Amino acid sequence: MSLDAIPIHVVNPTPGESALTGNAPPLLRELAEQVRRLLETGEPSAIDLSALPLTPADLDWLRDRLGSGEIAVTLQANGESTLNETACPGVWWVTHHNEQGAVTSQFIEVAFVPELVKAHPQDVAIGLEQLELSLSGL
Amino acid sequence: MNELQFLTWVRGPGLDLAVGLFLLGMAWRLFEIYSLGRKQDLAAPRHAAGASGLHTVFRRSMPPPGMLKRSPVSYLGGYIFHIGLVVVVFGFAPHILLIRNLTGLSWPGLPSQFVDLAAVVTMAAMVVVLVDRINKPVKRFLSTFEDWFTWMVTFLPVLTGWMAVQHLLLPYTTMLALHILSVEVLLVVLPFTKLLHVFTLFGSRWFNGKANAHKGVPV
Amino acid sequence: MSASLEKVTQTLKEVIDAPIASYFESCVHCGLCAEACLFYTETGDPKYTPIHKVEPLRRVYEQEYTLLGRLKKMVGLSRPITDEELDQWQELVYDSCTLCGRCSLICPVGNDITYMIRKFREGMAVSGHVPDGIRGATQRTVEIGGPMGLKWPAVANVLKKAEESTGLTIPVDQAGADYLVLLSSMEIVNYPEYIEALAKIFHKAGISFTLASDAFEATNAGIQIGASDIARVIVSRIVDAAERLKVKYVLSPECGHAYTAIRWEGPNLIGRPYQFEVVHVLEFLDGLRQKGALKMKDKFAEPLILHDPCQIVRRGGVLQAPEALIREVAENYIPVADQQKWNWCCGGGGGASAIHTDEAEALRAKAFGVKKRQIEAAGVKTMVTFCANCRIVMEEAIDHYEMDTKLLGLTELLAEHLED
Amino acid sequence: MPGPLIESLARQGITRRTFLKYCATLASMMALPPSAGRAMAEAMAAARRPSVIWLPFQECTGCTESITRSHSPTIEGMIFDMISLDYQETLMAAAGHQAEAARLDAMQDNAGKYLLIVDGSVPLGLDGAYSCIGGRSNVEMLKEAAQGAAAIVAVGTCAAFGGIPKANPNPTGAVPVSDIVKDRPIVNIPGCPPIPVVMTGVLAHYLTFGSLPELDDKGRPKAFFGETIHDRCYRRPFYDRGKFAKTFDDEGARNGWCLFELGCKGPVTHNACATAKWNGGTSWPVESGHGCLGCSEPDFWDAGGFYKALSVPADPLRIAGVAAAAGAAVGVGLSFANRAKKGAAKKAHQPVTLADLEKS
Repeated sequence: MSLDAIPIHVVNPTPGESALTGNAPPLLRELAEQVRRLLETGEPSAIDLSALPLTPADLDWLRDRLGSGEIAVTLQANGESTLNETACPGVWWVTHHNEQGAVTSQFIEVAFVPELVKAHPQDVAIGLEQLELSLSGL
Repeated sequence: MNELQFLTWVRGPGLDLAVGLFLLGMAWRLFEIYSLGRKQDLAAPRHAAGASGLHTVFRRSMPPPGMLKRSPVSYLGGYIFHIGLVVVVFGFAPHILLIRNLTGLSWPGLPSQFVDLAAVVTMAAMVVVLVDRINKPVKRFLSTFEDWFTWMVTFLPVLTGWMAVQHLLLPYTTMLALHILSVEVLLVVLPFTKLLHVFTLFGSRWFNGKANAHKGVPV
Repeated sequence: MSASLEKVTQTLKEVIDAPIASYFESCVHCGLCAEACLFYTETGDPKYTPIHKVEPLRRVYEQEYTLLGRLKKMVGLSRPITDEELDQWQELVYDSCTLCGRCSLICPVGNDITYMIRKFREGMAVSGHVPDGIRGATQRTVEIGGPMGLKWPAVANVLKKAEESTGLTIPVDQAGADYLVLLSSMEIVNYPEYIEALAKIFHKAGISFTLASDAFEATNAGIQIGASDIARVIVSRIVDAAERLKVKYVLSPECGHAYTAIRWEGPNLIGRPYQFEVVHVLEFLDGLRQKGALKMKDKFAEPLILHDPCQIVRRGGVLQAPEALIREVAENYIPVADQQKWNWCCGGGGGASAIHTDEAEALRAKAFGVKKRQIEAAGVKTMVTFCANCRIVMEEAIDHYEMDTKLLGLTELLAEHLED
Repeated sequence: MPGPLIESLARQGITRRTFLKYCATLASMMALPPSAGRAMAEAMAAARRPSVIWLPFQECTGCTESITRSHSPTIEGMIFDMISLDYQETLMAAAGHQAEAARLDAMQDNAGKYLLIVDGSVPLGLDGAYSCIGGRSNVEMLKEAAQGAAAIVAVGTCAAFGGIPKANPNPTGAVPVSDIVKDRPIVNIPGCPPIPVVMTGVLAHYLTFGSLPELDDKGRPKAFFGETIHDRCYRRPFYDRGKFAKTFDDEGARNGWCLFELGCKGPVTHNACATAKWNGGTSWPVESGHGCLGCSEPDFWDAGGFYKALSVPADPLRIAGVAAAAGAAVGVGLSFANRAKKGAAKKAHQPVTLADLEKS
């Protein structure tokens, strides 16, 4: 039996007016500040979208403003994660899903490369070991 | 006692006690007041259109000519806070649920945003009325402890109810419990203070209207 | 408790009834009644707030007839009334209340404060907390026959003069007449034209009337002072005469409280309905007008306003007749803003005009301010009324303010312009 | 002692990125700034495993079930790899004397440093005889274990607030941990059962920062218990519009309207169900059509009935009718007294004469 078979469903109380709360525009301003800081000091930062009172309409509005860039990274780690560059280079839209496909957290990350994309030195070292191991077999 | 126990107490034994004391007080007071009786008017009556006890019960809700201008704060403030109280008390869905539970009567509720606005307007009007009572020589002159006390007892349920809904100052549970408690205090003191006018004003208007209607004067 | 206080509480215990209880319980101290009272509006002194004038009555009610009040009295939360307090309240209950009834029309919870004051006066009267002026008037009414000490020979004299000037006979003690005509002392002394006017109208209409030599006085100081037992003695004279002469109607004169006394309080004082009807002279005249029996030869040309006496209009129910009649006789009638049942008192009703202390007279003059503004706003030089007491109170005030306003009695005005 | 956590995770096929992602989500749920996610990952990856002793008292094992049998067996369970769970009756292989010996050893070896987790309430009736382990009463064991604990985590409503065992009439004299231990920091993680991520969040916080998260006045982590179910409920707009399901199978119920009138305790219940959800984010009670029972609040069992709306009387009015009758009786009594008094005054009436008008 699928979930849809259960005759309980939620009708949006206000179809079509999943209204903008006005919380999104200040975020853009904060982002601009963070991008400026990235350029000046190289310090990355992030905004936790799930911690803010944003409606789906707000998120759509934000996504619309930021647009989409050239790079889209997909990470398969205990559910899918997407790290998409926006039209503004250095600003990344990061969405984590769990194994059931539900969004568990969502961030806008300001960095040259998102933290999660970078390889950790320790992991690189392990990778090198493996590489050397396979070299030695040649 | 934690706040949920507090809430459960005010919803349970507290409410029972308060409603009990209210009913006891009301029965006692109404008998006490209206059993004093009155003499039949032996003068030959004069009849006039619009003159009767019932007419006066309704007519007295409108400001007499010229009075709105003379005492705008009393009338406008009074209207706003009385109507506001009616909206908040009888329009808020949880209140209707309580009334349905106690009496079986029910009607559709108003949107909570509207009730919320009404509560704020009511409180503002009550504050204005209070300031007016402090400022106006006549009102100040007439005021006794009871006047300040009953203002407070009426204001607190609105304030606590609004603060509970708005999640202000205290956790919702505590605020809700305080809200219900303040209403219980209101219920208990109502029969024994000027708040009784909620009921006796109908009697008073009717007596006045009837006595004057006997003379053919619509008052 | 002193003997006099004992009397006060005993009496108040008798008069407190369900309406009074309901009124006190309903009062929310909103103070709007003050705005209805000319003694407050003209002085701005909060002590003249009508509901405050019955404060001792409230305490007696609370202490005698409510359980909580009895407990409060026991533990000292509710003070018993004192003689000094009643002395203090005498001014509030008599000097500064004319029983005009305006507050009773305005109270938002519907309290009939005038009714309460009338009842409170019962207690004040039995304990002697009454102004000398009203006490004197009451004594004269009981002992001599009228508040001004007028005796029948003097009245007969006035009647004779009226007969001479009109050439009509004025019947006295004539059994079987339709109307028993009552007069007020003030009319007899100050406005005998009223009698002439009335005689003319009766003769013209062909309606029989009579005066009673033992009941010519319509006024009743007993109800003003608030002593029902005395009021009963006074009103009984009229009832006895009317029933002895077997008249169909008793005609109440142009006097406010006389109308209230004979029309509304009388049957309740004697404890039974009358065997006759009481008609106010304006009702009588309006009846004639409606039948077409009141024809004017010409009209009074100058602009004028009407003063509605409280006890006849607001408290008496003669609402429509005065305006209908004034429109009949006046070419330039100007309605005022607060008229008919909303009219403002002359300042001297309810016995107040009988109080001649300096303070009371100064207060009355001050209270006249509201009428003065009405006259000035209308820009008229003539004011018509139909209560001899209102008329004399306002004449005094007009003198006091040195205004050039002329006051006329309505009946008299009608008679003057009546078709010959 | 095994090596750093990250290595054992790697051995189980959990990559660093998976762990980072988990920490980012965890930090988000705990309302920590985004940078804390990385700090957590760093700290936990390198953490030494603290000793944890888990004491089960008067409980139903639901809490253990909830936490260990989380829907996704990987990460939530992994957190337990960060700790050295030295005693957990339900999970441990040892039994009997061996188990008790393990507990005592852990307590001795890590005195003052171990974390004590308790689930279940502590019965005090009959000197604690209602619940014993190895012949020793819960209260005795708790006092003993608490002495050497760095902090205590009371898992589940029973341990935190007494829960169902403490419900009226509380036959065993059950009390929460905080009634007995007064001198150790206690974190309450109420819920029947509690949400697994809250448990892991507290552990992660402890491992990362070496301290307990910020708590409210009831000792609950503010990050998870700061708001009510009602505040975060997706059905809240229906409440605001006055649209309520009146029964469990009416149109309103089918349309997912607010369950307030069906007794939902969401407005007075502090928990994270509405945001964290259950079973790997599948659903939660209100989403599946049932009102919140308020299970994470103290004394929720005795809060006036699960199916009674908060604004209706918790109990039927019992004295109202009697009171009205009594009031009427008092009123009638007073009426007679008043009328008698008035009658007497009338009877004693002396006709008022002119002489009375003079002041005596």
